[in-house]
Amino acid sequence: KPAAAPAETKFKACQVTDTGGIDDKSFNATAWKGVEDAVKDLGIEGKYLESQEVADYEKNLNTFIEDKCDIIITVGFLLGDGTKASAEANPDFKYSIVDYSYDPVIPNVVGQIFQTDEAAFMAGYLAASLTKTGKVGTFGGLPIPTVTIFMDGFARGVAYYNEQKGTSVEVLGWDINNPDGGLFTMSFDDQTKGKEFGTNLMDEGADIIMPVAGPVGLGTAAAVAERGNAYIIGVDSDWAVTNPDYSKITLTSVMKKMDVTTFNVIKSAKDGTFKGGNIVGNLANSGVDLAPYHDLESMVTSDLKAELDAVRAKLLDGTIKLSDAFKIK
Amino acid sequence: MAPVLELKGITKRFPGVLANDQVSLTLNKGEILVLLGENGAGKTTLMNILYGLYQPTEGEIWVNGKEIEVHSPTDAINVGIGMVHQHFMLIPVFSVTENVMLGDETTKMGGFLDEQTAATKIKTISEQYGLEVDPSSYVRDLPVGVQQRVEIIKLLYREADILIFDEPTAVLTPQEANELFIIMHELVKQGKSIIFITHKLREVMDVADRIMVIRRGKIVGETTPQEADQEKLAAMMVGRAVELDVHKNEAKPGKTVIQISNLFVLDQLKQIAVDDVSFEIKAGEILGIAGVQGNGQTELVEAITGLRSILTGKIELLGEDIANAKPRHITELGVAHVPEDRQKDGLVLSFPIYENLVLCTYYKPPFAKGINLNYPEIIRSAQHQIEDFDIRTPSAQTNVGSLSGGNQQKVIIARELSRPIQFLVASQPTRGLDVGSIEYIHTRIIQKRDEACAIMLVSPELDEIMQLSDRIAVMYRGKILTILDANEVTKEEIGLWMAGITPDNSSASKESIKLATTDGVQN
Amino acid sequence: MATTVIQRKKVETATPVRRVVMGLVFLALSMLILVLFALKSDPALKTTFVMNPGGIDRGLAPDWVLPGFSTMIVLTVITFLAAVYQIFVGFKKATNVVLGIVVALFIFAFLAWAAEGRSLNLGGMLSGAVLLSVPITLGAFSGVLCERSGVVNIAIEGMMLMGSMVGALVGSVTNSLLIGLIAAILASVLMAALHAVLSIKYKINQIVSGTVINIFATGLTTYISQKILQVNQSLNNPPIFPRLPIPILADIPVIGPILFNQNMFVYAMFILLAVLQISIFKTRWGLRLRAVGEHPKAADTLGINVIRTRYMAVLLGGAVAGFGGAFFTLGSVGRFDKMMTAGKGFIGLAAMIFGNWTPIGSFGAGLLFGFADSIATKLAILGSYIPPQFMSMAPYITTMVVLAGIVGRGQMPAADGEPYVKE
Amino acid sequence: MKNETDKTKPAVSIEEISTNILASATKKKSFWSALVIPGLALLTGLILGALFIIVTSGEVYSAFQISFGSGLATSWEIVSKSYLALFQGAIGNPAAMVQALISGDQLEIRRAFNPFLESLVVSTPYIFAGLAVALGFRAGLFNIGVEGQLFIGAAASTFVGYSIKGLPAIIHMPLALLAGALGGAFWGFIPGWLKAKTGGHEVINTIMMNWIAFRFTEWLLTGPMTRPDSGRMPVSPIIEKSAEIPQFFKQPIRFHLGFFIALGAAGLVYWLLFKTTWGFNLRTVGANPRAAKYAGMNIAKNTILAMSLSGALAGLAGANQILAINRSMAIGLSAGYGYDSIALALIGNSHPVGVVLAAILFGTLRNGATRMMVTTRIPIDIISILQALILMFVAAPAIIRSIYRLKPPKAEDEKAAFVGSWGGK
Ligand SMILES: Nc1ncnc2c1ncn2[C@@H]1O[C@H](COP(=O)(O)OP(=O)(O)OP(=O)(O)O)[C@@H](O)[C@H]1O
Ligand SMILES: Nc1ncnc2c1ncn2[C@@H]1O[C@H](COP(=O)(O)OP(=O)(O)OP(=O)(O)O)[C@@H](O)[C@H]1O
Ligand SMILES: [Mg+2]
Ligand SMILES: [Mg+2]
Repeated sequence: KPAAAPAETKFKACQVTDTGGIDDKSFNATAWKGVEDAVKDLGIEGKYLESQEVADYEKNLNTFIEDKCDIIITVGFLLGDGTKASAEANPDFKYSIVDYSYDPVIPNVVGQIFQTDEAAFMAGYLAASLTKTGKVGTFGGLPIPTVTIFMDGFARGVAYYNEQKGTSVEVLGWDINNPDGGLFTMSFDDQTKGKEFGTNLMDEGADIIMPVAGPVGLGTAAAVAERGNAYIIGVDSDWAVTNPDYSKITLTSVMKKMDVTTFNVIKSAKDGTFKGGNIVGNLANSGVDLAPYHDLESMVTSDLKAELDAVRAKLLDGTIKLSDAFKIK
Repeated sequence: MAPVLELKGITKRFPGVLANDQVSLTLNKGEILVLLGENGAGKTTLMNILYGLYQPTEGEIWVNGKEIEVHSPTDAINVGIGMVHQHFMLIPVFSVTENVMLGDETTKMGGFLDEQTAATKIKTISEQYGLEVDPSSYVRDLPVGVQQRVEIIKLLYREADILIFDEPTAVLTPQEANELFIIMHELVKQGKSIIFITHKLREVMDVADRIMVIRRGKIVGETTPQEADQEKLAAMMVGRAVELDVHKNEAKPGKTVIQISNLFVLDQLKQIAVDDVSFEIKAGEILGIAGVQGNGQTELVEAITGLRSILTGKIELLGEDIANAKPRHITELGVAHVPEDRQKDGLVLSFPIYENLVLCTYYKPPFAKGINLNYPEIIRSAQHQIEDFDIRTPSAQTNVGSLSGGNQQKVIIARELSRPIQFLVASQPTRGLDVGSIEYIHTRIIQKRDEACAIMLVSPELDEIMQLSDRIAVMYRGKILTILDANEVTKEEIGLWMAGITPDNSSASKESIKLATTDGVQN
Repeated sequence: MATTVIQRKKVETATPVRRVVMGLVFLALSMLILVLFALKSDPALKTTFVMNPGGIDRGLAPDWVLPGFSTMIVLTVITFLAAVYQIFVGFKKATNVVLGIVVALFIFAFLAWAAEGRSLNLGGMLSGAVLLSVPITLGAFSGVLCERSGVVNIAIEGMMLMGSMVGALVGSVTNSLLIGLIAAILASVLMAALHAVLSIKYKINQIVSGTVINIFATGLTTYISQKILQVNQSLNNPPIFPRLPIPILADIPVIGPILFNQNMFVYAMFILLAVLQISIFKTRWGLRLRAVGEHPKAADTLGINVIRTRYMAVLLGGAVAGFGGAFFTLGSVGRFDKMMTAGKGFIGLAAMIFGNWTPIGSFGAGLLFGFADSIATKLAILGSYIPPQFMSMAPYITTMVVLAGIVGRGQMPAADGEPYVKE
Repeated sequence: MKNETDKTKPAVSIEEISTNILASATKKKSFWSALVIPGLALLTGLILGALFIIVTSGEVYSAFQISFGSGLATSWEIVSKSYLALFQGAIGNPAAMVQALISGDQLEIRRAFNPFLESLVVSTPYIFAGLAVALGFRAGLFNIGVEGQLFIGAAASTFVGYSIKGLPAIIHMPLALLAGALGGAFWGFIPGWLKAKTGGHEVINTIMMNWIAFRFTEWLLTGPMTRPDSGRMPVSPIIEKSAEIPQFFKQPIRFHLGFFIALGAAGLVYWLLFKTTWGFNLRTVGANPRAAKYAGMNIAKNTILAMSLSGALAGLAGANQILAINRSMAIGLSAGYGYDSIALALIGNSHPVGVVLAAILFGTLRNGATRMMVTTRIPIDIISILQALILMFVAAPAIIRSIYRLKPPKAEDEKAAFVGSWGGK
């Protein structure tokens, strides 16, 4: 029987999830992947605590303080207040929060934020150029900024394509002129709802769909796989890798590389190079990006790839402007 | 020839109660054996053992000379035993056919109900024994008398030869009871044998071939109607001499307490239930409302006590119009109400006695101070009433649900009579009770009358109406047909009125008789 | 033959007030069609209703192209006439039916307006409504079975959750739809058996027992999901029941694609509907079941085994709930995630009560719910200015309004919830 | 019993009355014997939970492959480690407590004694929510809508908490609590009113109202109540200091006044239900509506009142979480208090004292599970399994009695006040 390693000596990275839980197929899971990567590559110890409700955040943070964790990873804007309070009360501890930032910065917290709409824009452009029906679709889990930033970037990518090509590809589920509307499942659990939405979008003619609702999107993938003739665009991670069953219908994914940034923060803490502040993941630093096309590589012609590269360049140099509402300062 | 049924040394012990103690009896073919006993004597228990609902602690059951084991009703049914239970075992939302065939269904195509065939069989049975009933009607729509026929048909449908009737007349009107006796005689004529349970002495004298008296679980004697009279039976049953007649003084009517004029009331189905009713009751007199159940008495009582809104008309209590007033307001004006269905309307079974005793007065001093209940006072007063009204209970804390029926009724009587009242509405106040309890409650009601209270007594029991009332109003199809002086009228006359027959047009209303007595008229 | 009930005079019930109020409701709806839709629509535009759900190639029907403005004017006139008739004469007993029709016309006008100048897949919407109603209806059937025998079942959610988890797990391990489905049913039956033992044998309050099951199933499925299914994707990857067009029937235009080109669960729902409705009300088994739920003592005196009947009913109810649970994983998305029944069991419970403890009523309630849900989704896709949170309240509000407005007090089995004590 | 009946006159003295009252108050049982069944239920639940943990642990299987002994050893190790963590997380680590006291370090002492106090913190919303369900049961109503009422109450108290500025705490905090109660009451009032006026079933309507409440608060949080500059994150502004329910100790102890407010609410509910005319009305309407009508009580009014009061208690659960702990409202407000509270009310026999005890049990278990999750990675959902088992054993003591071969009780205990089915009768 393997003897338990002397835990005290190990560097400890500890994650507090938000109420989505560790298996949310979204930021909690992706950040946790960063911790697990660090466990593998850096030989540290990784722990997590799930929160079932808002009141658990403070308690879970306290538990990790008592546990003397070397770095505490929190996930999501819901933990914003809690992380700040805990960091200020425990200046000797190091923190990093995913999807949130502080202004002014807190010296012992690294905020990880993502200009996701840049990558989503490219996904929109790609979708617009590949649709056969002239309609693409998207929907979200809840109408919150971390979700709608995907939808908005996606829709702007389509609009840009229309502008360039004089086409009129339609986006179902999000209207950049009506940010109060949009199509939402109002749940990150109800996969049958994801399936229903996927079916509905296809019924209305969409043949490329980007679901931004964690595991609910897998319901959409099931709908698409069942019907055929349509594709999905994954979000957060590379779905062709994380959900290989659906790799045949996954055109690409809008990756938000929280695992990479989390890994890097842990590494810096272990190396002693940790420095509070905000890190922004964007196209420029590959913190957000389009995933490879994998099985569907053949659909994307080299001309289209070239066009996408041009779009990327314009996003990078600021020629293409995205919504101010989502702009990270 | 062996008797059709023999019980030998049956003993049944419930935790703490010896319900049957070495009971032996025999039933011969074609006879009506009456099992007479007070409430709680153990009659139902004995029959439930015979019918397989309870297992005896000791004893043997022999049918047609063979010992049998009865572990469930199925066993009993198989040897030809059938039972009409004290509380009807009918399902209100089922049709007559469904109720009758249940458990012994005729089916077609392997499992589908064949109601047609069953209905035909029911028709045949009802013609053979004169048990008229419409197989397709729903039981909930039937008057109790007809429901009872359905119960009997259930037995005959299963070809039972030994029929047990457990207090079948408790819920019947005199006419319906007479009907039943005719049917029973018809049954024995056709070779059935009957055990008939009752504690109504008059009935015993009318129908019995043989009488067995049971007291506290033991058979205390056997006799026949020829050898015994009512006084003797009562003494055997109770174990002491019982006063069967009610003694009361001449009424001294005072001022008018309640005056009802041209009252119309609707029932649930928005049909006219009380049809242009007018009467008055004076202080110190009892007005009996006679009538077959279902002729609007329930709605009349509910209208007077504020439980049902009226269509038009006037109800004046001491000059104040209380039509459509709130029940509480009416109560506060000094009206007491003993409801028809004590368990459903009059009591909260899961509450202790002391809370039930203040159900109508809990919010007033001395029981409440502001919104605080004064429990010490409530319990003290309950203790008094338990003593005053002879409520037999281990304590005031006992839940009313675990009291016997008679004592439950006494709780209601205690509550209603022990506050200052001007007007008492008593609806079937002695339903289902034994002689002892009836005697007690009757005395109380008379006593209240003599204290100058106006009393409206609603009862389908003609005996009760005759004994207590000073004047008798007969209610028929929502109308008060007549109001008679109790001293100048005979039971037979009232019976005719109840059937809707007015003395001058008796020949013209044959049709009405049918409707009124709610049964296919036999004679 | 003699009448058995004392005859009483019937008094006119429909008070003129109610008649006029209903009429005014009709009138209001009519005016709303005029003001909200007709007057705001562009007479030049047409609305296209696509009658074929996507991905279907049989039983196709041509699109239905309507001139939006004229349609709405016609609808205004029809509803206006209904209102006038109701106010001055009254539809009497048919009032509720007419109300339903007027509301349906209103919704239709709304759709015609919302999709003006565009197209809307009406076939898809209806087919979606049917699909959405499946788990709700199956849940309600489970409830009907249990409660008709006198055992309250608030554990439908827990049983379905259990079924969906085990279905996914076993379906993945065996890679067999059939075994997965059977396992789902058995798992739920096991929960039902616990419910039965607790409430029939131990006679504990049936709400308590149901609550035990719900909490237990939630905890167990989440626990197993987290500890086993999520860390090992190959254990959470069952096959899915494919779409299964029924020959001939699937070729009927409009109806075919909506009703006869679905997956097995939809057909099973219809078959169960027929089987349950008939067997509960027309067979010996059903008669005894209902007797036990109405008056167990009476049933007992007639030699019916109350206890056994109740066990059977609860176990069958469990099987139906497990089947409904399997819909989520094996019939829909092909994987399990925690809490994935998302309250459908509770809505099924509501549908059962709403449907007056009958299979047909439950189905109607389930369909109503699915329909409201489906319309809300459609409108959100078309782009509506109503916030999405309010759109998704539609099914809940519809249920409450219908419950308050049309359906009166239900007739539940008289002995529902009461343990049977023999001695 | 029959002997009693034969007495000609039940002569009863005042002494007998008072002993009767006392006897029924203490249920003729000593305090400890009343705890036997719940105690054994807890024990049995834990044993079954342990079996469950073993069965679902991969390590155990591999250990059993080595040898039976090592399998047993591993099983024991996993279970003991888990339950030790559960205990330490829920109550505390006695050794650490002693050590902290010796060291005299304030922070260490607070940390050592925190687990126990934290359990009470977690119990607090359970108390409110359990009372809400229990009150409904007593009035014959099955309120499945506690969760939604909790959300609305939280939203209302949050709004009062942040939007009103400059009030003294002595006014602001109670005002915010009151707002929570009113919010919940309003959400309970609607199904109550519908039941009274249209006969619409409260079970259906409260289920529907839950969903509507979730959607509605989501809308509030991304719209009218969103935190300025947050980019419309579904988080409200932080409440004013003056609206906070004060905590008694410094960080990390979160123990707060809310716990005592909850106890106060339990006392109030007890008084209301069992000592006042209002409670008498509610209980009568719940136990027998027809008798209530006969007694001149207004059934509609009492139904509405009961649902509103139940909603108010649920609203207080939400307000408590906001004002004492969260200090702002966000989605993910509740860990299912509304649903767990049904179990709570049932375990507590719908009696306020029972509810408080059951709530503390639930809170303690859930609090301890956090530490168990960190040390052993056992999913926190094990707690639900334990809760279900305990509820089952408490509700069916016959099972416990047959396991432990206890004597059956002399007389059936007082029946609990529940809604047996759909409350339609
Ligand atoms: N299930 C039971 N458990 C315990 N005691 C019982 C039970 N059933 C009846 N008893 C007791 O047995 C005795 C006989 O009851 P039984 O019902 O047989 O009387 P009865 O003669 O039919 O009276 P009634 O005239 O009221 O119908 C009663 O004292 C009652 O207390
Ligand atoms: N099933 C039962 N279980 C326990 N006790 C019972 C049961 N049935 C009846 N009893 C008890 O038996 C006693 C007598 O009940 P029963 O209804 O037979 O009274 P009774 O003799 O008919 O009285 P009354 O003349 O007042 O109607 C009551 O004290 C009641 O508590
Ligand atoms: Mg009796
Ligand atoms: Mg009897």
